[in-house]
Amino acid sequence: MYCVRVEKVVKHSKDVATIVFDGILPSYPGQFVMLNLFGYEEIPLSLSSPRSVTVKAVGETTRALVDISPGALVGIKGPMGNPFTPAEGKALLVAGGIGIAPLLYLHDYLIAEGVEVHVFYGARNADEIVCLERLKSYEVATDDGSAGFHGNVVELAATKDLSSYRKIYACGPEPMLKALYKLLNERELLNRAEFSLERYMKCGIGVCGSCVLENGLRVCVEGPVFSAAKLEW
Amino acid sequence: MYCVRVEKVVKHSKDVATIVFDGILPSYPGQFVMLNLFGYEEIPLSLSSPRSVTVKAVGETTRALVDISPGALVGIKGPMGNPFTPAEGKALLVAGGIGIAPLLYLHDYLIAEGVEVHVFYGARNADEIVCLERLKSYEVATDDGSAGFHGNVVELAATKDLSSYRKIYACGPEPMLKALYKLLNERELLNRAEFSLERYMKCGIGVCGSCVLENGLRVCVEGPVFSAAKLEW
Amino acid sequence: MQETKTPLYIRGKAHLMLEVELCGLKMKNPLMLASGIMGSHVSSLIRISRHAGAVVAKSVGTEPREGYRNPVVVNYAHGLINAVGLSSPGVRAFAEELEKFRAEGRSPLVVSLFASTSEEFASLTPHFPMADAFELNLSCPHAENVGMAVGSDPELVKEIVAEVKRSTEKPVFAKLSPNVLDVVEIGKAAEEGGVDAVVAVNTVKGMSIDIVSRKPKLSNISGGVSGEAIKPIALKCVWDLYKELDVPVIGVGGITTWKDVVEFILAGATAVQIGSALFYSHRIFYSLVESLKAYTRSTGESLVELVGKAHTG
Amino acid sequence: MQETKTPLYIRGKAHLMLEVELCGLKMKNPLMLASGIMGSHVSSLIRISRHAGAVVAKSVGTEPREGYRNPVVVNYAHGLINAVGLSSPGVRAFAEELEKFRAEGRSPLVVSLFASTSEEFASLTPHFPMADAFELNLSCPHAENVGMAVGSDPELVKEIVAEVKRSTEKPVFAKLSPNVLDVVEIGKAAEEGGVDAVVAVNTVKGMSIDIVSRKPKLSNISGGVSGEAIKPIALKCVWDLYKELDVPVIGVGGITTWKDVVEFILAGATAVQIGSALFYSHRIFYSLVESLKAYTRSTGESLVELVGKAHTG
Repeated sequence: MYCVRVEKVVKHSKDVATIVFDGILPSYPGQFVMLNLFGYEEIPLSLSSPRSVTVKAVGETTRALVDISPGALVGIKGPMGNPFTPAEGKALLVAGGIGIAPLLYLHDYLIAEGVEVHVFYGARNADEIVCLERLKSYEVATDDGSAGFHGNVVELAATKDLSSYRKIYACGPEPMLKALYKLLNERELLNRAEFSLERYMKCGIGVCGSCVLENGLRVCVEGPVFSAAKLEW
Repeated sequence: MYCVRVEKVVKHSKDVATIVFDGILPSYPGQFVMLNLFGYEEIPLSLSSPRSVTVKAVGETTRALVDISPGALVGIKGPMGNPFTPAEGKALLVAGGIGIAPLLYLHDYLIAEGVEVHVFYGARNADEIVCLERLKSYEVATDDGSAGFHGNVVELAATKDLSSYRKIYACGPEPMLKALYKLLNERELLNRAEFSLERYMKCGIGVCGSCVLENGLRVCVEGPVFSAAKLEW
Repeated sequence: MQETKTPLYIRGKAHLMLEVELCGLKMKNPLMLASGIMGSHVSSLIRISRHAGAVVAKSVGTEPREGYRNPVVVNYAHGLINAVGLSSPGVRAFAEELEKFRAEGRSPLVVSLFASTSEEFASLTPHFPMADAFELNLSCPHAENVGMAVGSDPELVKEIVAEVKRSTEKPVFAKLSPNVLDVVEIGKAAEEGGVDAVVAVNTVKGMSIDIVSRKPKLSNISGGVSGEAIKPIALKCVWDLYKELDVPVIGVGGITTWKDVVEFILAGATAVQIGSALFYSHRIFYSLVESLKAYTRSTGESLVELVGKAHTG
Repeated sequence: MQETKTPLYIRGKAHLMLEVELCGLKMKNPLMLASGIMGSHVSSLIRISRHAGAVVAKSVGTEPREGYRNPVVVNYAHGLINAVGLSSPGVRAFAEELEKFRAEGRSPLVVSLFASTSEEFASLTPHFPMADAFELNLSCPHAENVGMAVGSDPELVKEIVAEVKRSTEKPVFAKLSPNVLDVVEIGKAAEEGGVDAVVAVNTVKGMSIDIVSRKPKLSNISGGVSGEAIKPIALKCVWDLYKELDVPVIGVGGITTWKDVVEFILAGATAVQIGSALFYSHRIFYSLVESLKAYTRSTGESLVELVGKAHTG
């Protein structure tokens, strides 16, 4: 563990903020850090850029982190985990809720690499949609129809021809990923897809076993990004 | 510590042998190893080539080592210590007794580098002169006059013009080195000289402090090769 | 011990070179997954059992237990320091979790138990019909009333082992702590209680402080050191226990390479446990097995022939 | 503690940032040479005293003692293992050796003593008029009848300290072993005996085996582990002793970088000892001093202000 200082906090909404560090963490999109909020807990967070995490307040620690003041020190382990693998040509990013975080990093990375990137971004309502200004080409879906497509993001994807995307990257709640898995399986596109998974995680470095999947693999070491085709869902 | 196997034992006399290992130890001339003769002791020995030590039986352990059988395993730490620094042009090697060991390695090394090497090699008597066949250009001195110059090796050196040697390397008993120091000091050649020193040594890695000199430096780490000019004798 | 000098691999029995029988457990190799590592879910235990000679599940007690807040593990250049705090779903839920091992596990399953009293220890064994053996955690260095708290008193250790032995016919191992004046004293107590093997050692008490935030890195302040740093410490315990005890010794502490495995076996370990090394490689069991096969081929000796060899060598 | 908030270096007193007073010893920095390292000859002690805040000589007993056969030290990737066996020229010869320190030493000299009884300990102090303090070796893990053999019994520790205190007016430090169930118990006993400071810790019992020759690497079979490997173990002892004792704690065990020094000070060490790190660099004291100066300049706090800060932080 080492310390970094919080340089800036960008509040996207009451519950979602991007915490910008005072230095770059050498990393690839899809990797995560174990962030230790002193006095609270150490939690896994996907990087939303080489120098930030984007967090939603869902518990005591994430609440405190969203409300953190610039200048505060936080402990960092990592960046760790397997990143997304790069694409060529056209790429699709499918985000559900705060699952947008690692995809923001991937988005910028792919654009810089000259990839043509499109994003499907779903959330419960318009208020939960954040950082749209960073995205070059996107369509939004909301469960309540308060913005964009009325329905979830997989339903949105189902209305489209996905065959032109050489790579499909997704991050979001597991039910969403499972629905997307089914859709891509039907369209025979599963081998183009990479999913970033979440599990309750303690150590983050592969020893405690908290985050193992049904296949015995660890989200923190063998993941968090997995080839969708290998998930046996 | 790691193990090497004795490949060959070359007996030069009843009491002096070269123990050849079954592999090369990456090293420079002047470096030593801590050799652990299992069942006996671990002792410091100068390398006489990248794959050998040349030993004189003076105690229980060295006696057993001189009489070791090919195929036996010995423990090795190192090579360690500061080596001789290379010369250009003409170099003089001054050896006293078993002090020839590191100078044999240096001799071959310098010859390979195109240096013109001459050796003054002194011993108590002709029986103690070994490995002459490895030397390209040499003069021998014996205390009893049984071979070469009658007298010690520094007395031999004193009869010569030493000013043409760009480097003077010496190894041997401390009284010999002190006499040589005096001679070179008188001739104002001290800054061309490097001496390899011996001290009772235990750990060989700089922590036990057994081998420290009067100036507080350790033979095993700051030596065994020292610039003669820095010795303050 | 092999009577004949013809190496097993020449007689087409290369796989036998690593085989070991430990208190009646037939193991394909002497490498066991150490308790606490990857041992909370049956899925990882099953996966690891493909290559490991045996797997030890994470310690379980009578009741669910949350463990400490994160951070519970920190790594440093020479190993790990952890204070997970014996987090566990409790005996019922964990027994259910492990049930699947019966059908899919590929090597013996050892269930690790923690408790505060001998009765509590003994009450746990009937819950685990799928277990091939039990390991008593007498050595966790950072939990109250359990682990070392019960494992540093020889009389209590003897009583616990005896009580557990009465509760089950399966082999019982006692996992010992190095944080005592004399590990042999505790090992002997376990032996007097009827233990089938001792496991040496659990982690060494330690901690780490972050100098920027000026706070201990673990939420529990201190924890147990594991990994390569403690290998010489564990090896010394194995050496001493092998010398003084009659029961087999299972070595654990910093074993990372095949050379470490051989070193522990030479010191007297019949089997070894691998824990922190999974931090470096999740294929550690596979790669150790392949390396050990190559090693036994090169020497022509099976691993069981090497147990304790450095004592007589 | 500094009352003013203007950093010392701004007030032209940069050298004060590292200064520490330890039981009346004025030290230019908190870095002490640990006993047993480079401490047999006065020439190396003098040389090291140029940069070290204090030096501790190698332990000396009443009689000359040869120590173990070589090999007495082995290194591994994470530290050293040694069993030198308290080799010593004996009290008379060593007192003579150290005499020269009086004129040429540049920092306080601590003389380390080993003995089997309190009387024997006390008989040694009058021989060393050049000593500024004494350190009692209650913790060497690999010698018979001395070191840990006398240092793991609280009653005996208390008695030894009390007896030595009666023999000298100089400060007396007790060097403790981590190879006990509870280092604080021993520390408290030393405190009750009137010790001026405790030194934590000596080496941890350990060993290493060469897998080719299949023999222990040390002639004594086992020895004590030092170096980076044991840093978390030593730090935990320092933390606990600082919390429970009133006397200053001197930290030792694996300190290699300036960060380690700060870590030990934050844990509660008033001073620290450096030993195995001399294996990595003979300029270690010089480079640590320069690094610590830079660190104190960056934070604006003197090192004494940091003692124990991680407890309250």
